[in-house]
Amino acid sequence: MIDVNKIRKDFPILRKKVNGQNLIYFDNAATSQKPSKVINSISEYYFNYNANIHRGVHFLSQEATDQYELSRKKIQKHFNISKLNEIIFTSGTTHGINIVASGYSSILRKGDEIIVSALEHHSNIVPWQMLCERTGSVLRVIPIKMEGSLDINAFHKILNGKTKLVVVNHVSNALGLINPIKDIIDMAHKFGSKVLIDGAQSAAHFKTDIQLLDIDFYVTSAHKLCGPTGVGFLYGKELLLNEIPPFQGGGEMISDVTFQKTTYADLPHKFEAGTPNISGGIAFGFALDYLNEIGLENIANYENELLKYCTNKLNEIDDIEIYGNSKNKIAVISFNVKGIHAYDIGSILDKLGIAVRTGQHCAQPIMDFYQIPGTVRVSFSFYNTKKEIDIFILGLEKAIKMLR
Amino acid sequence: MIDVNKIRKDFPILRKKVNGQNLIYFDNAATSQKPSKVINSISEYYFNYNANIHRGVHFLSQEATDQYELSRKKIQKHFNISKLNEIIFTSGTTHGINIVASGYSSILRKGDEIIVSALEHHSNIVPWQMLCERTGSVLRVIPIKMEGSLDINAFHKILNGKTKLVVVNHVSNALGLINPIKDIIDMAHKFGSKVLIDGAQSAAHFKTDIQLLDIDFYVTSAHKLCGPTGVGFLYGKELLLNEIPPFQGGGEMISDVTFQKTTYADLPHKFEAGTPNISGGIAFGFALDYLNEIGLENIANYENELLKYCTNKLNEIDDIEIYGNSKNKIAVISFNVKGIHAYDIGSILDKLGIAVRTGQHCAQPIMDFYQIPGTVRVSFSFYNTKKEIDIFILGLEKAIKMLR
Amino acid sequence: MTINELQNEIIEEFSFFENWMERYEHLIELGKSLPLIDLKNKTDDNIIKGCQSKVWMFAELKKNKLKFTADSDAIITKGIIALLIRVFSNQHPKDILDSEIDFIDRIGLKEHLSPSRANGMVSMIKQIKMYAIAFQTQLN
Amino acid sequence: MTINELQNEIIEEFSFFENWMERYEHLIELGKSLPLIDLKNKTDDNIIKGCQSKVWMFAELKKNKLKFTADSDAIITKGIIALLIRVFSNQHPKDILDSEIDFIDRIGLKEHLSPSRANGMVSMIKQIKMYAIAFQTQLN
Ligand SMILES: Cc1ncc(COP(=O)(O)O)c(C=O)c1O
Ligand SMILES: Cc1ncc(COP(=O)(O)O)c(C=O)c1O
Repeated sequence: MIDVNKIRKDFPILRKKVNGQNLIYFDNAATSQKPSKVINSISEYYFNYNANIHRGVHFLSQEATDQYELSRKKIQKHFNISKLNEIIFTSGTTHGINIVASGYSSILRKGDEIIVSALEHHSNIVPWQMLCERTGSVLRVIPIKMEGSLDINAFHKILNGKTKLVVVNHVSNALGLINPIKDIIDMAHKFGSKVLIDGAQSAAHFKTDIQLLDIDFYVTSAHKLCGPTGVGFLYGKELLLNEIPPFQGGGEMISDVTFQKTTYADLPHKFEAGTPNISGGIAFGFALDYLNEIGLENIANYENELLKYCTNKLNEIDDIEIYGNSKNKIAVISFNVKGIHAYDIGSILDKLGIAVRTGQHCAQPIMDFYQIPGTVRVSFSFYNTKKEIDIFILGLEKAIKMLR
Repeated sequence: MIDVNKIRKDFPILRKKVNGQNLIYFDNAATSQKPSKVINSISEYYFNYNANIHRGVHFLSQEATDQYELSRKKIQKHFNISKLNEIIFTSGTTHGINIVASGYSSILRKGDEIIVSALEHHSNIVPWQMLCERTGSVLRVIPIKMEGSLDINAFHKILNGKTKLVVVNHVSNALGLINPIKDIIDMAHKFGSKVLIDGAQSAAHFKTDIQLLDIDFYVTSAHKLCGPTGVGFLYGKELLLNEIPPFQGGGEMISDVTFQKTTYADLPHKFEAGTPNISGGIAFGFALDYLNEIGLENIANYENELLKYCTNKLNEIDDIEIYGNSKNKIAVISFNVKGIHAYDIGSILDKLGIAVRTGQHCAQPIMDFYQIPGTVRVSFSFYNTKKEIDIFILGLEKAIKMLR
Repeated sequence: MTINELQNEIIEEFSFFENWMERYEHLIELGKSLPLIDLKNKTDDNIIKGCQSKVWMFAELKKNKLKFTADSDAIITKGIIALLIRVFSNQHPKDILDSEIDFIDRIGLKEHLSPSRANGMVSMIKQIKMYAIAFQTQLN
Repeated sequence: MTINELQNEIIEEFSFFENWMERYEHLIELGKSLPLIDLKNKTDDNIIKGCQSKVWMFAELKKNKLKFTADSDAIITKGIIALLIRVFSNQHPKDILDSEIDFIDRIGLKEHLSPSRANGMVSMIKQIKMYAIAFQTQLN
């Protein structure tokens, strides 16, 4: 179980005052806060062993390289990845998706199909639209049902022999729903299609076993899971990564350069052009350590309690509409109050020190589906408390009163 | 003038012991060390106002956005850039070059020409080779003269009406030579060609006035100039940036997304897909502040003294060959000792606590030109001292004795 | 009244409030009493891009002065609009272009100037000045 | 001698050195006395990729045992090669595959195992094992 008071000590920012009030941070789906351990690992790197990696024969470069590569190993272990060279450090989820989308330019033919869900973040829509434009492939969309979950029957119908790629998030950032990716993967594989899973919203909340699920491509960002900004990773099966061309040219990613001919380096370097976010990569490993110390099962259980608690309280308020109702949900609640704009509620809550997100959450198709301009989204982490939820509910009631 | 003892206090890593010896860090061209102020600005961000930027209505998001955008303003001022939206945050020089190289796919036609210098870093060669392969354009090379400087006469000869882009670094990382970019730009503009300047090696050592030089595209990395890893910027003239398509799809870079049609956001967001390296962007601004406090002229003068001092000392040693002799040089010395492999020298120096770089320095064409497998490269920063150079020279002599 | 006099009037008006709640309550009141925009001007063409809430803004020239009408789907945004219209409407385009706006910060609403608000207020002021430029050219 | 015995011999040999300088001097001596590789085997095909210094390595099977010859343009690398050849040459492919190499760390040369050395030694050991796999298959 989780000792939340003890955990909160690891996050000094939670003691901050905002607009004269105690900060209540319910915007975890946008980015999580970071424990001191992770923050200090960054300073530690710069104060003690900052150097450029991979090519230096000197001590600092060795130490930095060893630590950076250690993070790759931690990722391998955490996500149960078969080979180290299947892990590509990226600058984040968006970058990872773009590596694959760009690479598939050389694989897709006119008339091939890509299936994307209607629940995706823009980062997992736009690159595929761009890919379709380049290649003449067709983008097909898995629709959602009124309660927000994917219409799996419809998915079965659009899946066919021309489908080359299915892309879907493990958890939707706008609604928090967990998608049945195991079913989706198995079904897609039957048709010979590959599957890319966007793990940006899931990795902080439960463990993903990449081999067990037989995922072809996987992406996530460190900043959503207690790690720093500007770093993430792309996983791809070795065979598949070998099939696609590099995304960027540069140092590190080549084995031989002449003006006549350049040959690319082996995985993972082929996709890691240029000096990477070294401090970020190292701190990413520390973030995984931290999550594992607490235990992702404990985190899931605790966050689920918060979810239930808050959902019940919200349902007691008049005119609240919650979008995305399902048992398979992480601790995210997206809602509106009838007749009041989400932006207004967010603004008043902010004055009360409560950070929530308002708007489309980079998922305009979902908003279009519900025909709403946006929602108020509260998203919890394991360092949040029921007491904070109580204060949020009071604040929300106050906001409603002011805005009516 | 520079008070180097005072300055060294800003860099705690310089007090480190390596292999039992005081660290002497002469690998600044690979990456610079960071002053406490910069390192602390990162912790400060995470401890005090970490949040995702640009879309949040809450206080933390506002504070983070304001600070991040303040960095953009600092870059604008430092490099004398006309408009804020001409500055694109990148993950580094390599990323910036790739944005332009990828974008030019839609501009170049078969038979168009790109001119690149023989002095370039792989990051400024490979993306153009990839571009030429995609478009059928032709890559032409400005050769170098025996002493390492560009053959400007030869440049005049290959420049012609088909030249669409000239790409050249301001300073070569392998040799440290400063290229006559003003002449190159003026000449290229006469033929209607655009020019991309790779400022990775120059920005830490002298000031660059982008408007004065009339640069079309400029790229650099923060980690080379006392800033953090994983961040840099691309400058492009507004008109030119508007002409090229976005490099990556994702959040932030769109204004409207439906499955039918997506419209891209205005500059700079069009090129800034996904959650950026927020802490890195902010710390980049602090790094510029720090450099400006010391003053880039002071830095250049002092480093030039170190360069002269070390060059003279090296010339006293038998069988030393220095590559790249020119008055227009930053404080970088690339050399070999006859009959001894650079790697061997680097290994022994490392044991003495002295960090130098050995190898090809991601500039294989230069090594091919000199028909050498690599060089030993020492590169100085304003926190290095003559005393360190003395110790290095003693170490080098010791290494030579051991290795002969 | 001149733009500056109007700014000062607003600053004085807000100086009586003791805390953010009173300020916001007033802002909401202003939003509620914002005159309706003519429906025929509430078109997609008149939407200001980059705001989290939708903002429609329309301008027309009457007796050499600019008249603004606007609307939003968010009430706080409407309050902000009401303030901007009070300051800028019925002014000569040239005066609008020459004006320096500082009242927002001084009445304790500076959070609305942050780029993280997706530029709501900044975009509105920009749009107002664009209208002024357009009509100014027309006048010359 | 078995691979393990050879490793132990090297560890003992290096244990007499008091500091890195003596170790490196010894390594350099070993490098200098490395038997020449047959010129016809010093081909581009036999270059091991990913090392900062060039490394050529050739293997042949003699009486069911693997015989390695190698060279490098860097003397310290040659010293490392000399050690590796001493341990691995004249061993049965199966024994090479089964072996666990730990002497490098234990003689104070662990910096050569870091990936930042562009994998020099790691690549060499990998290559040796690749040869062993290839010839092992041939033997079966
Ligand atoms: C001249 C030059 N260009 C480009 C680069 C690549 O920079 P980065 O690795 O930060 O992307 C470097 C860095 O070594 C460089 O020295
Ligand atoms: C589901 C989902 N996919 C992709 C992204 C993009 O991640 P990043 O901005 O870190 O690249 C996000 C982040 O908001 C997300 O929630």
